Amino acid sequence: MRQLSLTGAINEALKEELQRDEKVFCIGEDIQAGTFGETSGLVQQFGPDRIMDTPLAETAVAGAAIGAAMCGYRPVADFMFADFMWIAGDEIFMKAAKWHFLHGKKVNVPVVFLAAMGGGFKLGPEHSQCPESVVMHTPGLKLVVPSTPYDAKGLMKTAIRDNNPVVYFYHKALFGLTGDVPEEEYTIPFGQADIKREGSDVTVVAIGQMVHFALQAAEKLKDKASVEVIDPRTLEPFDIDTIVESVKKTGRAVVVDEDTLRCGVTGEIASQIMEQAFDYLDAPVKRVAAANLPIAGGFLETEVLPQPQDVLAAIEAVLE
Amino acid sequence: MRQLSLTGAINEALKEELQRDEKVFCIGEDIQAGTFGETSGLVQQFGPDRIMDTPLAETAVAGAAIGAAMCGYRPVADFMFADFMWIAGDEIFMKAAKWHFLHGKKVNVPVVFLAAMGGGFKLGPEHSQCPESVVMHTPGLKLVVPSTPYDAKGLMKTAIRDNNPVVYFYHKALFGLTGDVPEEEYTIPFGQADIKREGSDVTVVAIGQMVHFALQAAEKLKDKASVEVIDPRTLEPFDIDTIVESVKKTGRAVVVDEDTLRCGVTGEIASQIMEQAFDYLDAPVKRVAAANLPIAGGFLETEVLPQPQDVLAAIEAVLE
Amino acid sequence: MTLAKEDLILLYRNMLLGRKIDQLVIAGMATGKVLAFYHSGQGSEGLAAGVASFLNDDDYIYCHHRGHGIVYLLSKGGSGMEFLAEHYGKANGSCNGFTGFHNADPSKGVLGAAGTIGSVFPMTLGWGLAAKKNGRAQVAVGCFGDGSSNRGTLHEAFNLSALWKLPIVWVCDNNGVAQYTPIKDAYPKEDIADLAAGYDMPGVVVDGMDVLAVQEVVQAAVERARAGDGPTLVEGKTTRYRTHSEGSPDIFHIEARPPEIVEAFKKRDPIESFAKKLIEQQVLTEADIESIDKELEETAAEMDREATEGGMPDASLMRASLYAD
Amino acid sequence: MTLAKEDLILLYRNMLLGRKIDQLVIAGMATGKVLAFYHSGQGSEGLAAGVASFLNDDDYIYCHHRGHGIVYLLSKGGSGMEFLAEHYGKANGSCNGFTGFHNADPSKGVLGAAGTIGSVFPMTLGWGLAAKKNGRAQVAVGCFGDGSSNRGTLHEAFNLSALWKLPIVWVCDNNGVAQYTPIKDAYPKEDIADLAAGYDMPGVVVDGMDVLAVQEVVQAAVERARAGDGPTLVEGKTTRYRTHSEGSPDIFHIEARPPEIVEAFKKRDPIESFAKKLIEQQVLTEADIESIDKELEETAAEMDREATEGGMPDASLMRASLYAD
Ligand SMILES: Cc1ncc(C[n+]2csc(CCOP(=O)(O)OP(=O)(O)O)c2C)c(N)n1
Ligand SMILES: Cc1ncc(C[n+]2csc(CCOP(=O)(O)OP(=O)(O)O)c2C)c(N)n1
Ligand SMILES: [Mg+2]
Ligand SMILES: [Mg+2]
Repeated sequence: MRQLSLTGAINEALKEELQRDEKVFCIGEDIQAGTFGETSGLVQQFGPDRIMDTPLAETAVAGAAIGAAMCGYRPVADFMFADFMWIAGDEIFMKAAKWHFLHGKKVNVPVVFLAAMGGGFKLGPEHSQCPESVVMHTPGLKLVVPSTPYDAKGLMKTAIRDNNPVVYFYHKALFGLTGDVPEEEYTIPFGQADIKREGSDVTVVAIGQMVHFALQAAEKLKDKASVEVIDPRTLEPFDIDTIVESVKKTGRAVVVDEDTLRCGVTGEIASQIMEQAFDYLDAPVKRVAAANLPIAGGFLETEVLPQPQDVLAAIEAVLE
Repeated sequence: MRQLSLTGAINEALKEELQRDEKVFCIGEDIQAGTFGETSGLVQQFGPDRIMDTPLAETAVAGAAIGAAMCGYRPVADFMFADFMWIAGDEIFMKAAKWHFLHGKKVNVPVVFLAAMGGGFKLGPEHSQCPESVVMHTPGLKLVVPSTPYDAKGLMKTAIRDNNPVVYFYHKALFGLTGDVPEEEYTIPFGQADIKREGSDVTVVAIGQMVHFALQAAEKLKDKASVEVIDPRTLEPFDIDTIVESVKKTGRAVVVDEDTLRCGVTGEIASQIMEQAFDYLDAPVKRVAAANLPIAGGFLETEVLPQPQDVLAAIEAVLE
Repeated sequence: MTLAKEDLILLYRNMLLGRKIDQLVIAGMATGKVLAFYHSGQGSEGLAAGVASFLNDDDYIYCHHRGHGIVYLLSKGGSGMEFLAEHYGKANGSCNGFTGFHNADPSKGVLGAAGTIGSVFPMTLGWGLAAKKNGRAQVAVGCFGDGSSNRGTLHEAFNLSALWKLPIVWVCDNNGVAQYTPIKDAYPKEDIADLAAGYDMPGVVVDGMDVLAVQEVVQAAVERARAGDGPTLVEGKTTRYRTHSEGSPDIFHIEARPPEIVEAFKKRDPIESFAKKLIEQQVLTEADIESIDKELEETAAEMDREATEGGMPDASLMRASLYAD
Repeated sequence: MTLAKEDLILLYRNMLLGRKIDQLVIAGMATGKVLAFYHSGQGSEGLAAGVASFLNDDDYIYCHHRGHGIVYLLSKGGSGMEFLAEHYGKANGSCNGFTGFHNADPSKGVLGAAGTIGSVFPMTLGWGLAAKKNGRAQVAVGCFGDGSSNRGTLHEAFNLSALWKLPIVWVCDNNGVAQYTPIKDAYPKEDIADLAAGYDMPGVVVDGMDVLAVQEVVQAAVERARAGDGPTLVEGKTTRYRTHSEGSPDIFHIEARPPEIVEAFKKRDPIESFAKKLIEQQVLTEADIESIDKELEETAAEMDREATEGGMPDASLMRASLYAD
């Protein structure tokens, strides 16, 4: 089948939705060129009014997108680095997230906040975060984190068509990851986890780049144990049922995410597993996540962020 | 013993530290009068240079405090409502939290971010939040949440003397709560949970106002069951040992907090209990927290935030 | 546009009905009927009515929080009854009683407002961007206070609105105080309108107590915006008759706010002075003024009745309101 | 202050050593020796040296990210070796190799900088507040770019610094571009210095390629600040010789950045033009210039050697660096 990179898949989804619906536009800093290629080539086709380069002003970028969304547009606001969403904290977490509820369901905010997340490039604590937990914690925001080009494209199309604010994080280490992407139109519904590998001995719930670490570990362990790898794909809505079903079968679970451990998504998922499958658990749910430190740059980045061997070790530990 | 309100206890701690160390100053909007009384009366004694009223500019308030802290001062930045910390999101969560680490331990940031949190006044989703999880999730920030006037004073003095950024949330419903506060100087070390009520059948971990809901429930249940109520008092550093010890004794646990359930502190605490006391648990750890909704104002606030009967019901449920 | 008789009367009615509703909310605060807090708008009705009375239904407006936007809302064609019902927490409130003080009426271009001061800037920027994209000569009006003007969001939104020549009118209700802070301790200059020059944007100062003066200045700014010539900043000098919010002290920092300030402004009360002018100019007679007063008293009372009789808010609808379908 | 011969030479050396170190980092990017990214400062050495060469050790400075602050750092007395070692990720780096590009030397008033553009405003505000509280006539200098000036944090910090008459010098390195965005698409006016008037703050435009012109203007602003007369905004017009960051395209949006722009500036290269001037004014001879060049080439090479020989960063120290004791 036709192969695309993950960034290319996002780019194609944007292009198709821009074509399909004139209310869709992209806005952000230097997106006409596209810092990571995610928006490259679009301005040539759709012009600068729909692929809008902005000054360096995150509250204005967020506000322009949120406000326009209230008026019937479907903006995709590109924040470059996920870390920068903190700069528009009020706009994203208090305005976009709450506006619909706060105004008695009378005003919709169909905006997508697009940003690259994660480490691997040694860029230090302000260019390497995976702020997933903060988004999942905030009522009113949906959250997409794709792990493959196929998912990236299908989920982006769904995000743009959703009538609510959607945060879409894609991992820097996966920019160039290539995979099958059909030429034909398709979308992927939110709230449906994808079993990336079937197994019977242990359930590994992994997000974004961690899905690939989990699959590598599963492969390494294949003679010793049968590992099931589940990718939630969207953290809100969250498909706990598929996970619980799997845990009832395996009796063991590991949850892997790159965001900081404390009050991260791993604790939430582990708690939900305990609440819904306690009697099936042969061992406590194990969590693998980033250390409780800012993300060091340079050679020490790997000391802070979860590494493939950490995922492998965690799976082996719960299997004991 | 001498009685003080919780707000009065905070006020007295500020006054004593302002007296003790000339490097301490308070800064924020309308703090000379003190929106909640927390800083009232201080300017008369210490003057406007140490009790600084600012324009309505949260990034400047945070920046002025953080920057001055780097130069050897010990500012207490008053954000009025905890919700407003989002407006200085970058400054608090990326600057204050990471600066010391990011600069090779060469620069300290001894600042206290003071803010009132929580519901009960029907003020709606932008004046009622308990943003505890976001703070606890952020490496580099310490987090204090007192439940009594005694704790409020002792923890504030420790917070001001700490050489790191400390977020200090006090609950609106507890402003007027009175309790014993000795005249003599005392401080309360961070990271020491306080067993507010001893019990043997179930462990209830509760934070802020929820401590009082838990104590009420324990009293109601006293003929049926012996309920132990533990107040962590600081969420970072977090005293998991006291909690685990209790759970090993009781075999059952309920975690209660007013912040939103998903990716909240309850999931983190429940996960840590599972990880460290799995074999002692007779039932899954139960969580009580705010619904996954913005906090409604008006009559419906109680439908979103945890109520006393919710805490009671949860304890009864784990006891079954 | 020169104002016809009915236009002048409309301005008068919008101010007067707004004040009557403001008084109802204040009364409701005292009795506990109003559930949250209230920031009375008395003293700036002239600015609000002058700004919003002649906008089109499809023009967007971000109402300033004084009076929780009541005069702006009424002038834009919104419902006073729903405003009251929301404050009473009732199901027939403007936001289904979910909030206690917010307004929303998209059919009148009222897309809502936030509880955090300074959100007016990014939100209005987005509405102005949409207005420009729509190409139907709509305008977006962003109303805020002198204190709000200290928020950094102003700089980003002013810059982009000027850079992109968006059809926006920025309106500052400069009542000289932000909660307990006098403007002299919040901004080093006399006129907030001076900020406009930094963005190549016209900045105009107007007497906010004079509804006609405001209407004229805003009208020009609106026409400029509709013509595609970009944003304007209008600063209206007003005062705040009452305390910051009901029950809060009337102070500058810790001292009493000098009563002379308010007294001086009250002599030029926007409603009374305009009534005088209407009589002088023989637009209305004393008798007309009286009957309008009686009529609007009835209107407000009727709104209050209907709001009070509203049902309790629907918890299941509230739970279903997290997301749009 | 009129500059003595050694002062002039110091300015020259700070620019030249800075450029040599900049070139080392660029070379290190190519070989992978530099671990993160690099934003070359070539083209704005004149502004940086003119701003920072004659500040006192206890004056605070927030270095602009061009050249990751190298010329500011050297001019302030910081270590080029530690700068290089940090970029190589070594334990002897300025931040123990924890970050890959940050600087910190409190003994020289270098308290660090952030990876997010625009943090210069709130941080420098705080340093300026501390400087005023200290009462020792210190100044705080906040350096940023034209793109940074679009951040809302500017408004809040400019306003408070002017309102409180803080001893701050705000320095804008206007190189006409922010990543891929030309300033004409980021700000509607010619001079960013025009923003100052909105805060009753002096705003001065200076040729950023002329280190002496910069030094003079900044000196005056520093004296004003030390005297307690408040902040000044200095805008230096410069250019960016290289791409935004090494390896990124040299574009305005999607078109090539017109080469004429850089070429024109290069004719007035801050280092070469100053060398010429020093020779003309007989401060230095051709021979002096050559020997300084040789000497600094050696200095830079020695720094590179020491940085390269640095040990790997200490993971346990890193884990112990979350909190100060
Ligand atoms: C971001 C934020 N900071 C502080 C507050 C608390 N607050 C509400 S209104 C107000 C004063 C606003 O002053 P101004 O903008 O002049 O409007 P006014 O009330 O004087 O009409 C303050 C400080 C808030 N709601 N939001
Ligand atoms: C808040 C934030 N937004 C965006 C970026 C990405 N970024 C880094 S430098 C830069 C351009 C800055 O332009 P300017 O301030 O003019 O400085 P210059 O690089 O031109 O010297 C951008 C967009 C960032 N680091 N932080
Ligand atoms: Mg005001
Ligand atoms: Mg620039």
